[in-house]
Amino acid sequence: MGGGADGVAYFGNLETVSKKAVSFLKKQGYVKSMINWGDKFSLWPVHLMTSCCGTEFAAASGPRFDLERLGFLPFGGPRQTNLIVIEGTTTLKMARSVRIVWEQMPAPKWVIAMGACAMDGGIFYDSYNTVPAKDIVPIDIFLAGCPPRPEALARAVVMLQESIVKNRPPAADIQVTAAPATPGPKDVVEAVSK
Amino acid sequence: MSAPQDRTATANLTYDELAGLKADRELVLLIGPAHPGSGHMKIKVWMDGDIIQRVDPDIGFVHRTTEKLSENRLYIKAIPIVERVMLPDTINANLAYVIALERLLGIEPTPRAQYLRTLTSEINRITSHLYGIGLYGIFLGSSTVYMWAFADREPLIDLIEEISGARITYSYIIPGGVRWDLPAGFKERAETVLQYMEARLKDYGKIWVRNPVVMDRTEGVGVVSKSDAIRLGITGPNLRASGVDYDTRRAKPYAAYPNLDFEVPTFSEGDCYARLLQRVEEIEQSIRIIRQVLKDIPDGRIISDDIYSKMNPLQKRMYEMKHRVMFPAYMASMRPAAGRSTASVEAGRGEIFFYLVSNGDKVPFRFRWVTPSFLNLPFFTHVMVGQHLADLPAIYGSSDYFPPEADR
Amino acid sequence: MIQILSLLMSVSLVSFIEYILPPILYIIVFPGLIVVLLMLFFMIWLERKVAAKTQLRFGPLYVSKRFGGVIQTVADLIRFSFQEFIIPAGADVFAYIQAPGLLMAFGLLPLIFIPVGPYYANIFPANYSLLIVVPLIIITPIYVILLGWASDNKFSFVGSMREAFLVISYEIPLILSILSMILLYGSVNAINGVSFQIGRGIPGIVLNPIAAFLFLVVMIRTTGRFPFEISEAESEVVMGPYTEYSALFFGIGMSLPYIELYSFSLLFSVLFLGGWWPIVPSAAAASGVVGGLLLPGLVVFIKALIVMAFLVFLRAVYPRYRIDQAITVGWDQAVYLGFAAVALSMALVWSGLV
Amino acid sequence: MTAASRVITGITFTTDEAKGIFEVEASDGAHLLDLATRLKAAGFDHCLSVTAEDLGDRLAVLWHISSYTNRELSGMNAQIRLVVSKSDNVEVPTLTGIWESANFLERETYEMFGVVFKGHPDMRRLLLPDDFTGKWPMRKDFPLKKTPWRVQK
Repeated sequence: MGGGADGVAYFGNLETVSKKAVSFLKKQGYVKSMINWGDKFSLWPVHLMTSCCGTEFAAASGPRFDLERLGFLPFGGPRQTNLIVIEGTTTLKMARSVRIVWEQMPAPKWVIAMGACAMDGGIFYDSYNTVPAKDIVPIDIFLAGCPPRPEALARAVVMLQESIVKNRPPAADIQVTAAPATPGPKDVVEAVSK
Repeated sequence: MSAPQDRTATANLTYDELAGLKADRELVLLIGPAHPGSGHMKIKVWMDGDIIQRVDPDIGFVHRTTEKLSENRLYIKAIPIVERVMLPDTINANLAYVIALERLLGIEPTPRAQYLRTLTSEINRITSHLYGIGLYGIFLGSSTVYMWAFADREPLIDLIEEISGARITYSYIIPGGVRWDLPAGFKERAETVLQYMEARLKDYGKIWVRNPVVMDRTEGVGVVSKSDAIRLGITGPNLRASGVDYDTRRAKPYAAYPNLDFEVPTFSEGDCYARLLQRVEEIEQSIRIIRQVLKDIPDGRIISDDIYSKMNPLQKRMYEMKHRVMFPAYMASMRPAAGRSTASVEAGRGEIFFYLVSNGDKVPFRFRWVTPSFLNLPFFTHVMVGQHLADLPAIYGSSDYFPPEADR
Repeated sequence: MIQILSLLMSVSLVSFIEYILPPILYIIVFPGLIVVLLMLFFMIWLERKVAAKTQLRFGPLYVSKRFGGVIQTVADLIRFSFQEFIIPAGADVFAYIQAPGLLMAFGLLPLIFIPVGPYYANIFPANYSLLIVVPLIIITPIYVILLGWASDNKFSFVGSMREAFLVISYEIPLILSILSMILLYGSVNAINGVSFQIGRGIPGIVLNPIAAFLFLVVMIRTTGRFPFEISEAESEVVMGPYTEYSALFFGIGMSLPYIELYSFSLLFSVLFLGGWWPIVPSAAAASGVVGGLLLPGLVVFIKALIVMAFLVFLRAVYPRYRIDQAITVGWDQAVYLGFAAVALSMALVWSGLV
Repeated sequence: MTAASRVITGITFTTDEAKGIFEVEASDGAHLLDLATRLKAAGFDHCLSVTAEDLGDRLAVLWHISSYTNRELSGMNAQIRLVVSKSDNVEVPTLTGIWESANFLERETYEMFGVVFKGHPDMRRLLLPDDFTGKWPMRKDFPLKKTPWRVQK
């Protein structure tokens, strides 16, 4: 039967029909604002702990900060979620997982880069095993702090909600270049000499 | 099970060949790193039916090369790095590094600083154990315990925030002493929090520790015998839950522990339930230690004379006014004499080991540290084998394994 | 068709409306689709809110602050409705698409055969209602297994297998529990069962507490409440059979347990909680739509809501069992309890106490 | 520095108690295995750390051991040191046969320093990705510079 190749189900081309219907609906103004309202209060982050800011992420969903008030419900599988919170450093190994999870998620999807490490490396800036998060997935909100307090994460979620209501689309996908993934001494020397 | 090609591939086989196919029974699961029960790691599990045959933990997803980074930075700058690796347990990482550094420098902290170190270390131990208990709740499916544990961490975090000024990453301990003295009225507030904590432990007993489902899930699961625990080098509460009476606070005394009266609880069963009880008992002991520290804490400076004499007049005045140590310039330019030192500290999850080598330069020549979670890796390769798939999170959670700490 | 035409000719328009309206009311409005949808929204919100209150926090709130975030599920539904629908490359497309729909259909079907008022006998053949409801309740897990098979995902597969094992092991207790009530009431017609309870003035839960307890356990198991939330155990098999489903199809999959919960709770209140007692419509009122269907139905619905609220509260108290422990309970203790329930019913009937 | 010596079951340790150093030097692989066997018999029952030091043209491989059961020894972080000449793949005998807890620690030392432990049951990379092209990041000749890295999709 095969899945994505032709996408033909038994009652016409399901994919095109549904896409047309959805795009028609999305053009209607009131429908658009309703979708935005739904997205705003239904930001479910996927369970992907990239690094140590995960402890503060956990505290943020704990009782004192309780981000579920905002409809923010950490959830297990990537297929049902629409938000990645990159918690801190992304290493070479983790970068691939982040990219795969991002691609597994259904559109529209958003990304919050939490912590200094996710922004530009933080105190691990010159490590041989880290990748800046902005080179892996498109990022909507950068959140400073090392680690950011849970209140700061709440603020980032509210900022994201505001940008959704203002009808801003999610950040566009970035070009992931096929540069050497893991430079050794030779690559480093070349990069430095340039 | 899956694609049609698979079925056509096996269509030509005889019944015997089909029966002999191990793939019929064997299933390889890749759990993680985006799996709710894995944390920051990938666990490759070979299963025969529901029984785990072999586990290969693929760690390093949070390997942030702290050893290499620390060997290229000033001595004092390694403190934030080691803290960020052990985020639920920062004071103990900080303390272990500073003890190794003090041994290199030949500095002895003041008695009051020793007591303050013990105090913050024990508060941090409670928060670390609560973190472990809470995540164990998630692993077994009880979100209530997770929420309660994270709620009850907060008053303790507030206490330590009151001393050090930060929520998680304190950088409180520096060579020669600590950075802040106790604020006014701290003892009364600490006593309130301790009483609250004791009352809450009873609630945990009702909903979690003596919950019949929890007992069914954990008793007799993931048993580590005493000899196995020693052979595999398991450390911390997991070791003591297997009946080994070893605690770094006793065996390799540091800070104010030689002056304090506390017990090292041990359990002989070595199963998941014993490891859960072990953490609860250790919280009780930590409460006892904190009470003693607050009662017995001696007066005096919080920074040793070596460092105090190197402060400039402004910093000295600030210290006299606010009992707060501003970083003396000496800290940035420390050049310990050539030599080596080791240090061991009992963190929430077990023994942190530090090995520092100085060649007289301003950066460490060799910076080596081993974290307790890394030593607890045999839980995956040895303890889970022969258990059900559903026991994997039960054993994982009971070992309180924290991947960023193991990967360093 | 001919029947309807002849009917049209033989009766006046008013009596035709009286004839056609109650079934539509029954299927579309109550206890059918509209109420199911409202109940679904309310129940999912209640589950999150009750758990949050137990856990010292607020739960969903800011979506409608004045009403405690009660429309949180609506926001989730809107988001799910307009999300991208992904079909995995390895999936069996036909099965992948049809399984959630069939699941929904078979999840809703038992509702038709659960009487919520004496008027029900006028609309549907009620004489064998219990005999029809039981297989319909048992059939849905087959489509859960289809979900997992079609997804081409190992976690889905493991989750489906778990569901299959659990369903098989809890069928006998369910049948024994209902059988003991059938023996007691002397009828496979649920309306007669309610009349029996109202006539004696004793609800079924007092007459045969073993069967009631057993039914409750099977209900918790079938609807995947804690501590039997095993086939969707998050820390073990991600979302179980629903792992690969996104967008609205996931919404259908996840709402199914609540629909099952609803039909089970209605059945529980009919069989064990005295049905529409204390409202006992007179013979004249029982033949009308309002007195015979709506008012008694409201009572049954409220009783069912209380049962559902109790079951969703279990999430806040219990962790989950391991699969082999749950299966052992199903094949071992639960079956013995089932025989005990049947024996109790037989003893009650033979001794003539009721 | 106040270095002294201490003798445990016929093995002389170079000792600096104030710094927590108890060191014994092995001359070659055979001597290392002999030492380790005797130390295990003396009561050192687990391995705390395996690591190496880059001494320029040589590598010093270190095993830190301690004891859980023996009260006298449990206060020490003893270390066995074996100095070998540096090359791309240095070969030393494994001590996993004696202390099973050295398993993961030796794997880490392999990927960080390029020390191949002969006889180790599972000599693979542990922390770094399988396709990491750089050689032995913890050696001193591995530079630490910020480079514009990308991840391959």
